[in-house]
Amino acid sequence: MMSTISNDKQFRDALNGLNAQQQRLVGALFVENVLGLSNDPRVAQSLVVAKGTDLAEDVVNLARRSIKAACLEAHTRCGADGEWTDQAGYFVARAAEACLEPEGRSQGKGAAWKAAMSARMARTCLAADSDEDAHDTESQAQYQILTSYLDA
Amino acid sequence: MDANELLAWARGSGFDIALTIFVAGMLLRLLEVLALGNKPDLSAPRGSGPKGGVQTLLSRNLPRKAVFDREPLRIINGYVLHIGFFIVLFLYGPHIVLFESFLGFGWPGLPSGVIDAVGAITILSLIAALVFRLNNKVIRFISTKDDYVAWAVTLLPLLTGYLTYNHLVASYTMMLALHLLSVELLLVVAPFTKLTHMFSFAMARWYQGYQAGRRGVES
Amino acid sequence: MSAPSVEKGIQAIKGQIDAPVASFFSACVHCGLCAEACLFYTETGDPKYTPINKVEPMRRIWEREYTLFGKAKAALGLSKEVDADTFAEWETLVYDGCTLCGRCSLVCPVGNDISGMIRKIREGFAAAGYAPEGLIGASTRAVEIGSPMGVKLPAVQAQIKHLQKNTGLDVPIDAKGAEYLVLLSSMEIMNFPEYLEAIARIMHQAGKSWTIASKAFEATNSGIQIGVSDIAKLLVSRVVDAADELGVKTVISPECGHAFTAIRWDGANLIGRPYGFEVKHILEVLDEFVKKGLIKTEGMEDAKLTYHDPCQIARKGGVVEQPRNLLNRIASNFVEMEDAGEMNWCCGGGGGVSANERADELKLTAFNRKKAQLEALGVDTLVTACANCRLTLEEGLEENNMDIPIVGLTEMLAEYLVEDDKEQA
Amino acid sequence: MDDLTLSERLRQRGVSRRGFMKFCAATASMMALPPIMIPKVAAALEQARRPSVIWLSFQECTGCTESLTRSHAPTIEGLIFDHISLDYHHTLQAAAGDAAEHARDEAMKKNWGEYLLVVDGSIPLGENGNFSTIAGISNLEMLKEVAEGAAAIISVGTCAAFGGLPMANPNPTGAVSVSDIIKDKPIVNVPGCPPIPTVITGVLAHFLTFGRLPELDHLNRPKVFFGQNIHDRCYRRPFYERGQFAETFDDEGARKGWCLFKLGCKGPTTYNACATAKWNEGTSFPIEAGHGCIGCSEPNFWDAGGFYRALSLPHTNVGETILTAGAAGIAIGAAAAVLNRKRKSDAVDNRETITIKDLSKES
Repeated sequence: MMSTISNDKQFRDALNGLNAQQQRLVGALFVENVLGLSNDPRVAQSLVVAKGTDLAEDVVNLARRSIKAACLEAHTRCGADGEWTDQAGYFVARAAEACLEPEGRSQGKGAAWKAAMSARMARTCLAADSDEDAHDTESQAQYQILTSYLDA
Repeated sequence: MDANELLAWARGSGFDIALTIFVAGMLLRLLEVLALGNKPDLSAPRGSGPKGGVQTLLSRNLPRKAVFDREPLRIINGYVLHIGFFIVLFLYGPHIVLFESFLGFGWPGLPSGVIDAVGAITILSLIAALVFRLNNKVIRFISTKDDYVAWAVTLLPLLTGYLTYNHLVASYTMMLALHLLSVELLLVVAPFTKLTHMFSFAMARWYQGYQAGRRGVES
Repeated sequence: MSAPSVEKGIQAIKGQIDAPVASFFSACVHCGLCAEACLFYTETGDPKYTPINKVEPMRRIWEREYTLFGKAKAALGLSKEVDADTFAEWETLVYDGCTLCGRCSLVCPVGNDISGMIRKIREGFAAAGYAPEGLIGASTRAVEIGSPMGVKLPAVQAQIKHLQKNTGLDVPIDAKGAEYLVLLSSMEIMNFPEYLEAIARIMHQAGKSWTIASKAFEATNSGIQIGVSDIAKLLVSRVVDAADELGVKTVISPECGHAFTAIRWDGANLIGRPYGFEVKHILEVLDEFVKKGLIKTEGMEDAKLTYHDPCQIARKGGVVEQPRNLLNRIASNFVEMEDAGEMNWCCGGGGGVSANERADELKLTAFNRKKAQLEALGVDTLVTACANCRLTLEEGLEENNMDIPIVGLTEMLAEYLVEDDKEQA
Repeated sequence: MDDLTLSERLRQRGVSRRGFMKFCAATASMMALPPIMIPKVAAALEQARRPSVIWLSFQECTGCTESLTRSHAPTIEGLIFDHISLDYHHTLQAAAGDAAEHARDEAMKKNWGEYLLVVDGSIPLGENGNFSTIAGISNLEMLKEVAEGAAAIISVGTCAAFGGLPMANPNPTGAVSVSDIIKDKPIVNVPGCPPIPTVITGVLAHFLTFGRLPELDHLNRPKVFFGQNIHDRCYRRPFYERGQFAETFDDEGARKGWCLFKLGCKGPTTYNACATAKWNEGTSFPIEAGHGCIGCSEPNFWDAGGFYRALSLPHTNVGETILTAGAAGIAIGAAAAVLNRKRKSDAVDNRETITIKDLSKES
């Protein structure tokens, strides 16, 4: 039984301990936690693939391309009037994209950690217009998700 | 007006009028440009403006690879055209005598035969330039009457000069008269066409080079 | 304040014509080489995108107003006027078809700064009411809200809180006497928040004091892109006032192209006096820190990658060596694309083009130039240093289904910083 | 008037048949006639009757006569000159005063329509011709009178042919050339200051041989002698080709016989036979003697710029022109500059500040 995770260092070390498949799965869980912030169906579809096991390469690639497109479309154009609620959707899509990222391209960070960060960023977007402290709640929620996953 | 009278006029008042219009015209254009002023750049400098000016004055004499690869022939032809023109103008004995008469000093020239050959090449190069201008959709699109006038008045002196030197078409006297008249036409037209670039190119390069030098930017 | 009019437009252009512009028009020999350097011509093949043709209206005004010969021709009705049709016809050339990338100015054999002239002619087009919708919106939001994308301070504060949670590092706001004032572009705040996090970690390791100004966190300057010096002056004054108020030594321009031009080169001229502080691009600062050993990196990215030179930073900003120095420290397989450095090709989205929806299709066509460069190289990752380039490149790659991730250089460098023990919150 | 033929007279003077044939060959070759023509020339010359020649000298310096009479060295050309019946020549004839004029009237009446009129010197029109008179008759009147009965007129020397020195700027006497006055007679211009003697006798020989004037160019000069410019036939042409020019009259180049273009040689624009026929029986010609050709056989050669100014130099002082033009340019330029500065400052000053409200057309 891992000790409960109470800070990011432990959170990060725990995540680094997971293999690629597990990273993808935990990342998907993180995304699900903030899925409500995005209204793009492609995000949910990509999670199915992320959580799926030993899937055909082209299925993964297809999902990866579709979530990448979703992510791009959710961007706020340069100079366009940014809506933070839409932007939250962008970060959710980005979190989902992180889950499906090919192994070789981690640039020093695990897929799950990147998904977690984007998910938290999605939550923060809501705080942009109001000042309620959404950020902390998300981190705690993520610690819980990881702990319950490790316990299972 | 027989050849001798024509030549006498061309060497006399014709030359005078043309030279006056040329010098006065170019100075007018220069002052009209300078009058519009150039606000000093207040941004923090990284390098020296004048150094940049000089560097750009030289750097633009050579094309950049990226553009040269796309239009090698046209660019090379540009060099043949200009270098040929300068050789014929500045390295031919009789022309040197003319410069010597008002500069006070002269310089050695090339054998007339060589000048003749270079003149021929320059004429062909100028004609090639026209062919390029007509066939390249970009240049045809941006070309104006002024370009074709400038081309013609630049070709005529070379053509008449070549014919005079080789004693072709008419008597030497008549050809020399026509040669001088064509030079005078060039001088008269120059300040009012793109031929002002014979001086303004230096100003343009200096202005851009100065800013680039001051900003420590490639130019 | 009166409604825009053709007359106001012409007046504005007349005011913009100075000795350099006059010398440029006196020097142009219509050789067409500027077109060979302009990706809008090379990718569309349409001669109307020839750079010198884009400033034809200004040439007409210069000739008719400022040369005796031109006035005579005008009196005889031998020269074309500039009227509403001219503005309408040239609007898409001056805005949609030009990113102010400056490549034409660099190849002009007689040395004409054509992109500089396009920046000037936009003053007339904006005054005449022919600026694109997107840019008008962006400028309005920039003036009224403080950022062309409507980002307000609370959003930045929320991001800072997020960052503090992740890294445990503090992001000081309005800290008087800090050595560096860090600016952000809206694109970074909204789409690429990792930039701020990277800055925080870098500054922390370098042990440098820095701050963000609550009244001037926005680096971008829509006034430069739309071509209205009055608006550009208003926007840049915010940064200058904040920097003076906080007494910072250096203002850091972020990973954004035109923002660097606005604050580094145009700012002093817009407000009419030299700054009391230095301005550096983030890459210049990083290069300094690395050279002085203030920050150390470990480990290398082994993916085959190349670097896209944002025009305003490399060609117009002179920041060419620094990114190479940085990349050589953290990437083992860094290859240069053809024409890299100051002659690199534009991404197609700069100078306000990406904010102008009407230009989207043209922008994607222009992207083919960059696509060709990348295809010839076959890299796994593309690094750049401008948020707008990054987004424009992403859209371009997506359109051509080329799967190359793009990352900002500052963000990438931060990932390879030596891991000092981060104290957790 | 004895009616001996030319050959009979020559035999009287002890000229052998062979000597005569050598002369005919020389004449034929000089007129660029093919060798087979030599016997024809000889036959014609033998039969040639003594044509009556009236020589009128107007505003002239007798240089032409000096050149023609070769008083310093009588030659076969001189003999032929004796052969013609020179019925009237101020300098050469013994008679003077009324007797001289009477001799002229006699000759005219006797050979009306047949005689050859040779003129040297230009004809003044100023003071209705009275700048130069002979026996009270103005040159103008005399020319018209004598020309009327002439078979043909030969203007000898640039003065008669083109007006020469007297007509040079400012032309105080209002001098003109023969062809400026006589329009209805065949005229041959034999320009030169003076012309080459063999060119004159060549023209005479042609007239005697063929009874008509030689083929002429656009200035009525015999093409055979004036068809090519000196430059084309100049023996120094290779130096010109190599760009080797003498800079001063005694510099190394001059001593090496380099091209004299820079010293004002007008060879290229001067059409004459000096470079081939040469002077003093083919001894030399001005360029060979180290002096540039001064273009003496061309119209207005006196006013064609200094003899020592190279052909490529304008007559005007280029330096001065540039300075004066420069001053004018600066003056006009300054005015235009003030105008430009004002127009620009107006445009800048009257420009309203643009705010975000002034950007879209609808607002």
